[in-house]
Amino acid sequence: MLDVEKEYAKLGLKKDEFEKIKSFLKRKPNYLELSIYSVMWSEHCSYKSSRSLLKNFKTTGTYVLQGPGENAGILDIGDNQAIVFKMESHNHPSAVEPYQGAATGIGGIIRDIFAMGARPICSLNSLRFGKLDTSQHQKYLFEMVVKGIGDYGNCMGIPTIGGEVYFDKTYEGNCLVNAMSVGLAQKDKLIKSKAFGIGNQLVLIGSSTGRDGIHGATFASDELNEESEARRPSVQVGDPFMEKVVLEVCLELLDKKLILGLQDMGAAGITSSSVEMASKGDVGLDIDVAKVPLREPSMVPYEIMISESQERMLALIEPAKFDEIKNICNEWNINCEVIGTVTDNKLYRIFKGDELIGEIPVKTLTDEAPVYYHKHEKPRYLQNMPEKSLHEEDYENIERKFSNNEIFKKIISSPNICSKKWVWEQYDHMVQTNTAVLPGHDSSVIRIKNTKKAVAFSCDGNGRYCYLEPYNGALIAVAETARNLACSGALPIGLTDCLNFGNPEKPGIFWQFKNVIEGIIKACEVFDIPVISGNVSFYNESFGKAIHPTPVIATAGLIKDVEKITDSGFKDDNDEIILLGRDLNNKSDNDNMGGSEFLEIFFDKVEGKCPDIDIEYEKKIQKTCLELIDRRLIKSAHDVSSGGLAVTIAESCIYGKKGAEINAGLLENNFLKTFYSETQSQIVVSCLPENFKKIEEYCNNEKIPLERIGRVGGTILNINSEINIHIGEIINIYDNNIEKIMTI
Amino acid sequence: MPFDKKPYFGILVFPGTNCETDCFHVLNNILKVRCKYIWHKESHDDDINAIIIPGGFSYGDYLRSGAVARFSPIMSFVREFASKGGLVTGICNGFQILLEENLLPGAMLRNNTLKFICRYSYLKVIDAGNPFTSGYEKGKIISMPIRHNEGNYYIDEKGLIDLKENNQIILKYCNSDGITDASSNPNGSIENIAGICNKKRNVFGLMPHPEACCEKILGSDDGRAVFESMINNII
Amino acid sequence: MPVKGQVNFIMLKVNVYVTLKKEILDAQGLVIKKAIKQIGYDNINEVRFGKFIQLEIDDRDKTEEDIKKEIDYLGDKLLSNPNIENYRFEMVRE
Amino acid sequence: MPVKGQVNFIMLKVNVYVTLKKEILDAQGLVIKKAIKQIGYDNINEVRFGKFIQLEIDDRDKTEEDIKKEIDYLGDKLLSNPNIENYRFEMVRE
Ligand SMILES: Nc1ncnc2c1ncn2[C@@H]1O[C@H](COP(=O)(O)OP(=O)(O)O)[C@@H](O)[C@H]1O
Ligand SMILES: [Mg+2]
Repeated sequence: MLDVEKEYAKLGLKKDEFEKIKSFLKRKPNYLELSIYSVMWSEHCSYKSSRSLLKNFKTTGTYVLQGPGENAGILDIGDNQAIVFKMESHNHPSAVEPYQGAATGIGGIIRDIFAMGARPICSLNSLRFGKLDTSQHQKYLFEMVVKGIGDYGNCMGIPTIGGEVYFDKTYEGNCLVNAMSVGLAQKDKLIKSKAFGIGNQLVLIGSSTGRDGIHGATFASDELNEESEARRPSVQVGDPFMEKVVLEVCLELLDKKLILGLQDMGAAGITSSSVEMASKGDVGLDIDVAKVPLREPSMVPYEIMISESQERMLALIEPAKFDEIKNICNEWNINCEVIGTVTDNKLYRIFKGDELIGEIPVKTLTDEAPVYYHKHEKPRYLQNMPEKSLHEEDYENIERKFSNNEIFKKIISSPNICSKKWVWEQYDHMVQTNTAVLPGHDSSVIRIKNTKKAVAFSCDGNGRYCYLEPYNGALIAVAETARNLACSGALPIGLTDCLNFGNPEKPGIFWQFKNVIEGIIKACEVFDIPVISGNVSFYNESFGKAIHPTPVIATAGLIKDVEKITDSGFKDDNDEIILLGRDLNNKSDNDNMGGSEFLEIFFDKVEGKCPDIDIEYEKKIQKTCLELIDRRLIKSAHDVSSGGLAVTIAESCIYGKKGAEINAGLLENNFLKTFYSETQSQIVVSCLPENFKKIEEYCNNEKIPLERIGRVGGTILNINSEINIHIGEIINIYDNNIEKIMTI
Repeated sequence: MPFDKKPYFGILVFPGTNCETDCFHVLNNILKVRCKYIWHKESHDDDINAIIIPGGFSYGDYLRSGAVARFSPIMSFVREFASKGGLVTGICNGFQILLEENLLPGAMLRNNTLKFICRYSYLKVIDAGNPFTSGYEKGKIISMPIRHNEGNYYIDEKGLIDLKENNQIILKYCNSDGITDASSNPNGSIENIAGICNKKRNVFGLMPHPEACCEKILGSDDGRAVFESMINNII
Repeated sequence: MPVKGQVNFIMLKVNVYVTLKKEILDAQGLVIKKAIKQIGYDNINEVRFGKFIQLEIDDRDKTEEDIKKEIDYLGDKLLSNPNIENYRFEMVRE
Repeated sequence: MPVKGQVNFIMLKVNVYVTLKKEILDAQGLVIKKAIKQIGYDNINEVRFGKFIQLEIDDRDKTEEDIKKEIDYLGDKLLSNPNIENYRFEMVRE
């Protein structure tokens, strides 16, 4: 017998947590019970460090059918239809085993979606690695993560339509893999995970249970170090074919109204899925481990209970329906076993056949789990942070060293700026035949068949900005996703987030976290975008060093008329190019180099202040863009983000395969600042020349600055006669640079 | 009904198939013809008069793409249906299944890039004298999405000569100018082959996804003519 | 160790090796070869990538001949594609 | 046949077998097993799917020990994924 007094710390429990368990049980737990507490109280499952702050999010609104709390959030998009989505991290597993870690991350988030009764219609992913040129290992991680995401989603027949990838030193020891999935459901067929009805049964559907992923939830709640390597047995492997079958079976069961509740099995396996179901329904549950189909017969109860074997679902059923359910599962050749029964005693009881082997009050695992409000304090690195990242002589130095063409090419060839084509070409982004805007544009757009509607998605999160100013960085993350949506003609209606941070027990980290949360709250309030789901990933540190705080925001938008979908490519020669939202003659608008790509590329530093953002003003810009699209006055729209204005213009050229003649009137000689500052709230649009007057009128009314900066046409991108490059050369650099780096 | 021949398509579904609804959508919603799904465990179907084997990952493509699906009961019906002259089109994984089943000659290898490829590719219509591409002009350059891991078509020398002599090569990968060379070959496929038919010209396999490009909103409707050709040629 | 005749009660293991035919370009093998050279082992001449399938068979009611026929059938129809691959197998009893 | 010591001028073949660790789900093996049962051979108990990599090495300037070390290095770093797979190898001279 294992001595629990000696074991609790190994399972990640603290001394006072162990004491708390004893007081709940009024006795010492046995090892099985201890294991159950340890996974349920892990940061990953209990959100013990973040719960107190997350509850301040705005979670309701016009479109919200379900906010945080279920497997995924739900938004009403009209016509009795709803979209269901959530984003989740799989950072630690991916750092250790990139292919399987990423694959099972996708698998997990997809299960969350169909657990709500929705058919998954697309996925997105947000990835962070160290710089590609520093080591083969970063390339290996990048390559395998992308392959893992692709192989899983492709096999499932769910298009991966968008996302983002950043490379920065800060992620060298701790890459980030955040995956999001979106489902479409009939509003009246949505289902929840609550267990109810004394005597109803829990049925385990899908893969058999093996020793994989034992203590995965605990693993995800710890820092990475040498020991992580040794804990490799936690690795789980994905079986996308099985998941595809499980998906079809579950949707069929729902369609035939054979199940009352559905819950996926993710971290902490049977334990967390069944405990959550019981807790939500405020009922008790009897689980029989002897009924669980095993891969290895020698597995012991605690292993069965916390195994994280993939591709399993738990359904709540009426006993009378079991035979029909079993038949459907047989038709698809998958397991289907009753493993639990709903009881009225509010106890979570584990049996092995007739033998009672564990008994825990349900609520002590969930509602009464520990909550921490950690100490927070402005981190030391911010105390001496210079206000200004660059001085006049720095710009002069760069200009002396490089021509403007060279500077431009360096910027657009940066893996953070250039096309992520190498990534998305490995993802099936067209299956289901709804992808109305292919990857590469500001947002990814999925049309809804048999309606005039489309939904759009964009995800973003700038770790450098959040490192410099967590609050502003978070405002910008939300603002940028909403701005991307506006550029596509979509009204933002809800968001999900994945908050990636270091160890929250360190006051500096918790301060970052707190500020980011406050930023998100503020932005959501101003933009009127509710948070409907999300995920927190702490302990993203390697060897004691935390990543930049990286909140990833993914926002959904609604497009009422597919005819109005807009993308970022220039369309026709002679179209007018207009810059909305920025006064090029305003000095402060032009000095936003802090945390910029320019600063990183030419000075190799992350310094200064992150760009200012006036969020009320930002909202006006976005509204203007949407209005101009709605009135069909503009043909393309593309916002300014990483890399600055020059990159935005170039991308519109690239996507339209058009040249452009840009002549922006500048007050003084500040070409670099004007074109590479990452000033917020700017959108570059193009229009028929005869529409300019109407646009100008609208913008004047709204007090939005606008400036005609050039015309579409030719085969050259010419910017103020300083940059002058053939569009073919630009496309070649932009499109192929990642592939080039990856094949060295 | 725009067609007096009353076509009725059967769309096969194996575990892991994932383009069946895409095909259904095109046939039913866009081209307004009747169609239905046929589960792989069925042994036959007497209603239908054309068969589509859609794309996806039947059985996960875990051993070899298409290798396991061929043992499903429905496949003996497909063989019989084809032997009687019925029209059968296999798209992507469907093409791979037809190869494994030997209803079409040759085999599929991993893409020589060793990567899944998803993007639009130009295709040249090499032959229009068959029931599947009669709606295109011979030599026309069209654009369709390709989305596969294993589209590197292989056939031995003798088989290739046969294919050519019988005009069985129907589609080839090319560039926007119609050049079919190594640089316009996405996956290493022999002679840039993207689609072939059998000698009797009633079984067609192609790697590109015509069902994914039948509406302008998806970027192209170049794929429609494949289905329209079938509809017009159903006997 | 190869088995002779009919043996009861013990599981028979069959190892099946599936390899691409010689004349077929082995893209996976090539990539591995390149990677090996990159590591610095330049004495590598060729790499061929194949599949290794281990079957565990209950041969209680079958003769060795039966089993061999079964495996040959599987090898031809399922485990390999004769247009591009060869297979061979061996029976082992551990 | 295993080689002993240093042998010149003949190519050395090394067969590397990569298999999934016992505790790891073998999704491919499961699908093959189901397919075999579907074909009608129900005496199959288990199928494990692995990789079979053949290397051809010029061992002129190396001892057997050198080669073994090299293969072990490759097995760990390149040919198998130690998170989920094991490998073993044998040297043959045909
Ligand atoms: N990991 C990825 N998977 C799929 N698409 C991606 C990925 N990373 C980036 N993309 C796509 O590349 C385009 C540019 O991404 P990004 O530079 O982050 O856009 P933006 O600056 O507008 O936020 C977007 O269309 C995005 O969806
Ligand atoms: Mg953008």
